[in-house]
Amino acid sequence: MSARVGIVTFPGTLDDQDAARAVRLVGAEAVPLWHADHDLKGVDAVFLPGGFSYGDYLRCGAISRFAPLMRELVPAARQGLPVLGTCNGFQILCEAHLLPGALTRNASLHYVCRDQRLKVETTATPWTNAFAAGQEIVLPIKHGEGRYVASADTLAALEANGQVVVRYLGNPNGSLNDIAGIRNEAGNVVGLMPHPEHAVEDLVGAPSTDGLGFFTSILKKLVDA
Amino acid sequence: MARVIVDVMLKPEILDPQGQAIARALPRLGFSGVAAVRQGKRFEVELEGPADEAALEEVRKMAETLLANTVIEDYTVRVDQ
Amino acid sequence: MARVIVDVMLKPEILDPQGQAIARALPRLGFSGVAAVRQGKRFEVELEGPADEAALEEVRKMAETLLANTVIEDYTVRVDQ
Amino acid sequence: MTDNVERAAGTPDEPMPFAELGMKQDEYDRVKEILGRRPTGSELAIYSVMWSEHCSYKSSKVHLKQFATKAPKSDALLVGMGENAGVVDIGDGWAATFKIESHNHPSYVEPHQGAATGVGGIVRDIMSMGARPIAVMDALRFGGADQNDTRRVLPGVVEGISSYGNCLGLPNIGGEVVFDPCYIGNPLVNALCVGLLRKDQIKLATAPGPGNKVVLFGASTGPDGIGGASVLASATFEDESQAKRPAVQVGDPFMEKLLIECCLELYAADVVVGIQDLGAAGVSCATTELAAKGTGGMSVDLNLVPLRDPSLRPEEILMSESQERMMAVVRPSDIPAFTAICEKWDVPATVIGEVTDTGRLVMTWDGEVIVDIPPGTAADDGPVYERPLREPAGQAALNADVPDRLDRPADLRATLLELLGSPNLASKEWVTSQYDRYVRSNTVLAQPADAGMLRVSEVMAGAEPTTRGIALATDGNGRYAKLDPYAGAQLALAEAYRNVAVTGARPLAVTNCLNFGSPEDPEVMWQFAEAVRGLADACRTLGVPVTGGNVSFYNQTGATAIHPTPVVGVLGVIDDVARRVPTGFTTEGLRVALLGETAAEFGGSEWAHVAHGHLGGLPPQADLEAERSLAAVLVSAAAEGLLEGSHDLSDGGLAVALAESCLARGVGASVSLTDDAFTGLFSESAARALVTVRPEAFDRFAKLCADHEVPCYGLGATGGASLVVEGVLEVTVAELRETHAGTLPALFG
Ligand SMILES: Nc1ncnc2c1ncn2[C@@H]1O[C@H](COP(=O)(O)OP(=O)(O)O)[C@@H](O)[C@H]1O
Ligand SMILES: [Mg+2]
Repeated sequence: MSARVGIVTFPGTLDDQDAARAVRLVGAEAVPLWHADHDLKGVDAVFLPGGFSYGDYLRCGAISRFAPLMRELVPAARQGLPVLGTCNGFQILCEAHLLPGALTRNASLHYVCRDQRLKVETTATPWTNAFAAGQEIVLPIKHGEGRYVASADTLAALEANGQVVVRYLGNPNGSLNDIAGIRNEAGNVVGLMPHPEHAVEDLVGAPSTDGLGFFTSILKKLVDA
Repeated sequence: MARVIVDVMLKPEILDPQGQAIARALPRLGFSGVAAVRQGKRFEVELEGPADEAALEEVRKMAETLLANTVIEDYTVRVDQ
Repeated sequence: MARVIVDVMLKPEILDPQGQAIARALPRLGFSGVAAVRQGKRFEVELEGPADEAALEEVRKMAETLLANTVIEDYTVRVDQ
Repeated sequence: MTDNVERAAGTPDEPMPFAELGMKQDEYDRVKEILGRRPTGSELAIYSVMWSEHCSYKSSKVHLKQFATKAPKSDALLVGMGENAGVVDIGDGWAATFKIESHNHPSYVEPHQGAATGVGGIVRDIMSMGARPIAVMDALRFGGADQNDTRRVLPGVVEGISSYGNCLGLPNIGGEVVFDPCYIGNPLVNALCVGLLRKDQIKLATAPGPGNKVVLFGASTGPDGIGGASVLASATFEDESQAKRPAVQVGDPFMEKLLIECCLELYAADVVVGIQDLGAAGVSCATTELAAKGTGGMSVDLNLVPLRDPSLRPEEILMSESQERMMAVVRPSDIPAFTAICEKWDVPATVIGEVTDTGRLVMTWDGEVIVDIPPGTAADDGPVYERPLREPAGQAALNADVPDRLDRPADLRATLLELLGSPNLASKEWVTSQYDRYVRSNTVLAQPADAGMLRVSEVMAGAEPTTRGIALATDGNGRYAKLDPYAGAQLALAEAYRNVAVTGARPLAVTNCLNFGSPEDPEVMWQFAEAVRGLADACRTLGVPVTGGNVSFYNQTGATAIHPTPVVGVLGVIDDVARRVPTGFTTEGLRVALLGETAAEFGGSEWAHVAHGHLGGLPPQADLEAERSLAAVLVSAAAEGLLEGSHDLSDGGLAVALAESCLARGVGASVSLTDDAFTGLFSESAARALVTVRPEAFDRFAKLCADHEVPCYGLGATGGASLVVEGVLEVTVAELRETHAGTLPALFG
């Protein structure tokens, strides 16, 4: 069976082509999904790429979460469809309440683009099963609003349930508990600020190919299923 | 035509780095006597009709679902005189 | 301790892309009856002392030089009750 | 009441505010002669903006001609100067289009918005050629790093470029940040954009085919940047009082991103006959230029222009510089398809007129004819000035004040650290980390590489992936140009050309942004003429044609002009990006070699500037034949896979190049110098590069150098945790890094 990964384009999405290339690199099929359609096209998983949907105006992800496609995606995700949101995709997942907490202005008040050391905290998600628990990886980050915040209760629950998926080694934005990515309770929905799709080829993008693991993970999950 | 103001501020327990940066800069710029600054958003919503209760209810819903992220922000809605 | 509110809005003749994007999105989100939206900033300035005329004058100066970019923005200063 | 053609014909003596709009009496008389009557207010609006320095190049034209008359033969050139941007053939059916443009004054007035809209403007130029914009660069000049206004201007400029470019999804792959007190009050913000397209899909700004529709699409028109136009609207014809008209334009990067995707889909659907972006002079420029290059006529109903502010008068609509707008010429049968694509992307589109064969541009307002002109007279036949030139009074004395009298340092280690930590040579990461360099996943090289490099791949749906790449660098040294504008312009080109070559890419074509003071000052005009002559001569020698560019005059405060600052961008091509050469020392155990000759050249040098605040003498010699040979060696060696790393020598000389090479990957090196160590380390002789070669490949490499008559000096080897210059200095890489990295954060937070 060929794994079909849907890649969503909102107005202002930037990393959709990059994500599609990464999906194809591991041998899966990339299926473009358009924000204004009410159709998930029967995909096996969905990737919400980064960018500046609706210009990031108002708040990152605030307007996108009302897209017609999201009306299909939210219930599907609640029923177990694997979903990965990176950067703006993560922000949209939080705004849509598929993930707890929120992403706010970097503590430095500057946009930051850099190669970031990270620790994979859990492999118990469809997007991280190809990593080793505790594995150190390098992925690019590039965002102005990536500081993860949540109430003390939510944070405690995230930690207690093992819902922190990746943590920063050297906090670039003031995120609470150095959180770079989280999952929902069920584990199928993952959001992270770093960009795995920019770290999949030797020659271009970040000086690592550690991002491939996210894509081989979902392929493995879908093919094994 | 009426105008409704929606003020959105970070909840008190959420760190506000922009407000802090301003507060830190003030003494350097020669301003004293400020204990703290918080920065939020202000929306001016021009209604097509009057600001009656029904319209205000719409704006409140808009604030609750769109203009504010109630996970981290509080909002107030009021008619501009 | 007193609190002074500084509202900063883009001058009316200046393009407000954020407000426009919100206004354009509203009908799609099921909100009707809104003619226009403008987005600005709201600052809550906590004073160490009372909000007397001297303090307000300081805040006005602060608004003029730091909180607002008077090339493109207008501001108002008022005491919060 | 609005002034119209009939009224103008009947009131020939009515005074018009041409002077307030920056027009000279004789220019105004020419307008009257062309029209055979006085112009209407709207016509005056059009002529005044189209004949402004900015749009007509009236002071620079006579000089810029040399870029064409002296242009080297190049098979690569597909579209030359005169269009929105030049286009070059980069092989495999692909073409690249690139251009650099200034947004200096707006960035001084409102740094964030000024710089942001500078990026927006140059991106639309690239879009209008039919290309997908794929990257941006920014060449910046600020006042002294510790000067107060720099603290206002720099963070705003960087934030503006960052917010706009990042939001468009365009990687920022390079640029410059230079500080000099001469730019206080006149910062330079030069933005470059590069785009890719298939060779057979070039679009041009032309309006052919009578009956074809003229479509305005993108943002609505507001009172942006029309401070001047209110003179017209209020002073003469309007009794109702005018709202305030801002001189500042605010950008909407989200709208621009939608425009990019919308345009590309319009091109793919083949529903665009001609297209033009709206930049300075907005609708005036787009309509006159499209009409002049097409069948020659156009009729426009200005009431149809969608307005953000309904109080705008026709004169103001014509002059508005609202951003994120484009104008297309579309066959009537394609209008439904065109509109559908615009709707998909939420981009408002409105038919405002039609192409005609009357030879006249006719505009109406409320049913009355308010413009009726031959469009070419506004677009192409503007005034041309041969402005007087005079060598600056102090030039000879400046050149005589050679740096020989300056005390040479005893402690070269301290000098190296002083230079490396000085604002001009310190790490620019505080700036570049605010720019997305990864988006689109085709970035092969970006900061801190000598040139940015992009893979040409998956740019458009259905296009085959390639291994091909393009490289780009911008350079310009105002101090050199001040000492000798002819040589300074050549050195700017030479450095950008060299920066492209050290990555292994073959330099192909040139764009330039000429930043000068007032053309009405004969001494500035002399600098300008010399710089253009130097650049044109150098382009011919190096075999790289100028494809386009921009002139920015009036960068001065009172009578004091900035240093003449020609900024030159060079684009190169590499057949296989896997052969690209990284910057600096990549690993231990490599041979380190210096290519090129070193002489004691300190005029305008970074050392003289930092250590003595001195500017005098002559800049380094621009030996273009040597540059050409050096590039040939670098490109051949890269293609053969002989180079492990490379870095060009420029500001700060060999010492700084060695330090930066160590910093690239944290690999040290040990080298020795034979002659005078101070000269060897800090002279800024041009046509030099530092390379690393595997020991077993060194003979082959040395032979290649000999074949091209490029001097090659083995200096030592990479390795260790320090930079060691035998018997002269030793610094750990950690200390180098601390010195290099700390300066900008300490200044700007
Ligand atoms: N304003 C800028 N925007 C983007 N990149 C920049 C900017 N300024 C400097 N850089 C990048 O930082 C690196 C170092 O800059 P610089 O020291 O000026 O290089 P060089 O000495 O080779 O000209 C280069 O890769 C350059 O492209
Ligand atoms: Mg260089």
